[in-house]
Amino acid sequence: MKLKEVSKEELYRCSYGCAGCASVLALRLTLKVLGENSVFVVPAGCISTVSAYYPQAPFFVPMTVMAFAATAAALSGISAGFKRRGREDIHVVGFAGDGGTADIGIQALSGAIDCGYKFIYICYDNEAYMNTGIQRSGLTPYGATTTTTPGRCFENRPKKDMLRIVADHGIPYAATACISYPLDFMRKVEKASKINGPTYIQVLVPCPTGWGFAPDRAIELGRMAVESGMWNLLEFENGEFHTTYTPRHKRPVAEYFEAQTRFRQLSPEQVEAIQREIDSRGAPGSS
Amino acid sequence: MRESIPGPVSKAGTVPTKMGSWSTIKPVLEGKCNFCLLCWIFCPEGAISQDEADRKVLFDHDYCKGCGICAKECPTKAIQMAEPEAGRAG
Amino acid sequence: MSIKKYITANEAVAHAARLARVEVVAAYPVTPQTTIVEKISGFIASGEMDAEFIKVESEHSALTACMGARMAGVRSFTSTSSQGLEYMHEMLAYASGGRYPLVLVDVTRSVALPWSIWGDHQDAIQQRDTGWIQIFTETGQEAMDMVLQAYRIAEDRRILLPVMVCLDGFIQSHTEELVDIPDQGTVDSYLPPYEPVVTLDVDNPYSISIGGFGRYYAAWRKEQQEAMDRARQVIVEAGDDFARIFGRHYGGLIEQYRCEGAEAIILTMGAFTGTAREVVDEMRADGKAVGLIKVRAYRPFPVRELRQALSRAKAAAVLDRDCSWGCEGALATDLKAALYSLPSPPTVLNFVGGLGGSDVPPEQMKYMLDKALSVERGAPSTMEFIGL
Amino acid sequence: MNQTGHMEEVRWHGRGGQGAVLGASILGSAAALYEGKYAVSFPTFGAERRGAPVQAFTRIADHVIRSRSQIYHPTKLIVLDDTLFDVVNITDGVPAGASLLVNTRKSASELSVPDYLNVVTLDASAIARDIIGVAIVNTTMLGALAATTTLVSLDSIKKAIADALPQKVAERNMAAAEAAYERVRGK
Repeated sequence: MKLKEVSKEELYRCSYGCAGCASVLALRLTLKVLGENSVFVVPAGCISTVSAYYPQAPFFVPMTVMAFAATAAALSGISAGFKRRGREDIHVVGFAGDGGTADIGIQALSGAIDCGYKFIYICYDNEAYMNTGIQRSGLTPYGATTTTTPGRCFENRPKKDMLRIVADHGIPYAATACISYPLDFMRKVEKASKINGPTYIQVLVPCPTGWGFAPDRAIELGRMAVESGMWNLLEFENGEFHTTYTPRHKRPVAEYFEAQTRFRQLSPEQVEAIQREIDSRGAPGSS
Repeated sequence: MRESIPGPVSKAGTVPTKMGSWSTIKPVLEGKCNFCLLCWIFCPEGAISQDEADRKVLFDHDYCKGCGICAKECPTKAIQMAEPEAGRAG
Repeated sequence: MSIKKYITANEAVAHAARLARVEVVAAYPVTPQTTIVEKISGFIASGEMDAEFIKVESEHSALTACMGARMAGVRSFTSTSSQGLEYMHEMLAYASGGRYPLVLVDVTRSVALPWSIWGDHQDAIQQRDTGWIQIFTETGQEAMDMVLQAYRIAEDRRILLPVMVCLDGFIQSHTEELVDIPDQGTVDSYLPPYEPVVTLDVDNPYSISIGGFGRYYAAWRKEQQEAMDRARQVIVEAGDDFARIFGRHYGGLIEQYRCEGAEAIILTMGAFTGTAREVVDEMRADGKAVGLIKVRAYRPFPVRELRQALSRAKAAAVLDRDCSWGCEGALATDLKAALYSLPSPPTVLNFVGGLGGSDVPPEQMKYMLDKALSVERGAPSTMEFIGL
Repeated sequence: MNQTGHMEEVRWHGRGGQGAVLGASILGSAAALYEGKYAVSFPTFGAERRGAPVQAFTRIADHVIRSRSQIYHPTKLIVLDDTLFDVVNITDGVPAGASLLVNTRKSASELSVPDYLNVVTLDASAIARDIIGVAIVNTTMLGALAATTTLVSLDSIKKAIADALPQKVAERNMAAAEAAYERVRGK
C-alpha cells in the first residue's frame, strides 16, 4: 500500500472532535480502507460523543451507538444477522476506546471472540477515559497521571496487554498499530477485513488534551512512543506474534515522557527503571 | 427523516455545522509542496485535498479546525499556520 | 393442521420462537428460563428451525446481540429470568429508546438478595419503567400464543417497541399441559415476514440509536409514550386477529371473569389467575358477589379498562407478587392511580404474596376476597403480606 | 371444589433420580393425549439432587384444569421408595378414602399408614430390575396404577411411555408396566 493509492473519499467528516484528535484520524483512515461497504458500532466514548448528536451524523456509512459494555456483542448480533441475509461481504466494525475495550467491554469482547462471527474490532487507545475528562483505564501506562491517578498517585500498574489477551482466545488475527504509521495501520485493517472471523486491532492515538501536548504534535508523540519502545507495532496470526516495524533509531523513554505533561511527576530514578524494563524486553510474545 | 423513522436516527452524512469555525489559525501553503501527501493522510478532519494537476495540496477551510498537524508533519516546511484573512468564513 | 402436545410452557414458548421464524437467537442460561433455549437449540440441531444461535457470555450481550440482529434486519429472540433480566436492564432501556421491535420472554423469578431461584414477579416489575410493553400470561398455551402476538405488536409500524412476554417461573414454566401447536402455514398467515423500518443498510445509510440534546431527546421520548398509548389498541387488535385465525382469545389488555354485579374483585397477573378462577367460582356458588380481573398488559397500563371494570365494585383485592419497597405492591399503586378520577372509587386492598416461590393457595385468595367484601367503599387502603 | 366436576390429584413421592417427575409427566400425558381428559403435571420446584426426597404432581379431570396451587389434599399417592416414610410425612393432608400405591417389599399392614387409606403395595423395584435392568420404578408403578384405578388404562400408559422414551428403552418400560399391571390384577 502506498499513500498515492489510498482512497481520496472522505467517509467521516465534521465531528465535534477536538482539534488534532488522533482518534478521529484513526476512524478516517479505517474508513478509507473499508469504504462504503462497512457498518460501525461505536460505544460510549470520544467517538460516539463527537459523532452522534442529532441531527449531526458525520459517518457517511451506517453506524449505531451502543452501550459502553456492549460493542462486541452487537458485532456478533449484526454479523449473525448479515449472515442470515447473505451479506457477509459487509464489514462489521466495532470502534471502541481503551476503557470500552479493556475495562467495561472486555467481557463482551471475550464472549464475541468465542462466538466466532466475522467482525473487525478496533480499539482506539488513548490510554485513559478522555471523553469523561481523563480518568485512568486499564490501558493507562505505568507512571501516567490522570484525574483519578493524580500527581504522586500516578498509575502504578502496567498497561494491560490486550493483544496477548485476545491472542489467548485463539483469535484468527490481531494487531497493534499507531496512528503515526498510517500505512502500517491501514494495511492491518485491510488484512483484518479479509479474515472470516473475529479480528482485533489496537491503534495508539495520542490525545493532546489527555496527555498534555500541543495538538500539532499528535503524530510526533505517537512516533516517539514507538521509537522509545513504549509501544510496539505487532501482529498476531497463525498463533504467532511478530513485529511489523522496528524503528531505526531508538529514542530514550525520557524524551517521550518530557514531550507531554502526564509523566512529569516521575523522578529520574523512576524513569531510569522504566528504561531498564523496556531494554530488558525480548521479542514479542516471548515473555 | 424523523416523520418516517421513529427513534433517534439521522441520515448518514448530515453535517449541519462545518467545523472550520472552531479554528483561530489556518494552514496556508507558502513553500514548495513536493506532493508527498503526508499532510493529507494525517489530517484528522479530511480537510486537505489533492490538486493532481498542479501537484500540490489544497486546504478546505470550512473543515479545518486548525490543529496544525499538517504544518508540523510537512517535510519541506511548506505549510504555515496563519490567522485567517479578515472577512473570511470561519 | 395444528397438533396437541403435552408440554411445559417453556417448551411451548420455544415452539413459538420456531413458528415466528426467528432467525437469530441469543441467550444465556438462567433458571427457570433455560429449558426454552435448550429446546430451541434442539430445534436448530434437528433442522426444524433455521436460525443462528449466538452463545453469548451474558444476558447483557444476549439482548445486545438481539438488537444487533434487528439492526441487520432479521427477527431475533431471547429469554431470561431474574438476575439475567436485571443484568439486561441497561440494554432494555436501549432497546425501547432505540425503538427496536424485540421480543423477550421473561420467565419470572424472584430477585436476590435473599437469594432464590423460585418464582415471583419482582424481576419483571423492576423493569417496569424501561419502556417495554409487558404482558403477563396464565398458561402454556397463552404464553405461546402471546409470543406470536408479541412479534405482531412489536413490529407494527404504529408501535416499534420491544415486548416482554412474562410467564411465571415453575408454576407455569415447568408445568406440563396440553398445548395446541399451530402449523407453520397458519402462523405465517398471522405473522408476516419482518420488514424493518431502518437497518444498518450500506445502500441507504443512517446513524441509528444516536443521541440528541434536550428538545430532541424530549421529542423522541414523547413519541415513545405515544407509541405506548397506541399499543393499547394494537394489543387488542393483535388478540382479535389471533382469535379469528386460531380460535383462542384472551381478552385484550384485561380479562374480566364473573365481574357482573361483583362487589369485590380480585386482581391478578400471571398463572395464579387460574387458582383465582376456581376461588371465584366457589364463592359465587356460595352466593358471594365476587369477580376476577386478570391484568394481561401491565405496560401500557390498562387505565380506561380498569376504571370501567371496577366502577361499580366497592373493593378491589390486588394480589402483587412483587413489592415496590417503601411503597406497596406495584399493581396496587398503578390501579389506585387509574381509579383516581372515579367519583366514588372502590377501596383498594393490597396483598403481597407468592414471593420467592411460595404458593398462593385458594384459602389465601378467599381471605383476600372475604376481606374485600367486608370493607366499605371509601375505606382506607391497606397493604399486607400474606402467606407468612 | 369447583363447579365443573371431580378432579383427581396425584402426588408422587420419590428420591431425586427415581423418576417421579417423569412419572407424573407420563401419567398426565396418558390422560390428556389418550383418554380425552385434561391433565397438568409439575415437579416440586427446586434444584433436583440425586437421592433427595422429591415430589411431583399430576392433576387429571374431565374439564379444563385452572388451579395452579400445589396439591395439598391428594386423592392418590404414589410412593417410589418406602424409606421415605421415615423421612417425610407422606400422608400429610391426604383425605380419607384416598389410595396409596407403594413400591415396597413389605405388606400393606407392615407400613405405618392410617387405616382410612386404601393401600396397595408392590415390589416394583424387582420388576424394574428384571425387565428394564435398573430399579427406576416410575413406569412400573404406572402399570400398577392402571390396574388399581380407572384413571388411565394400561394401553394409554404404554402409549405415553412410547412418546416419552427412546424406542428400546420404551419397550422395556412398557413391558415392566404391563408386568406390574398383571401382578396387581392377579392379587
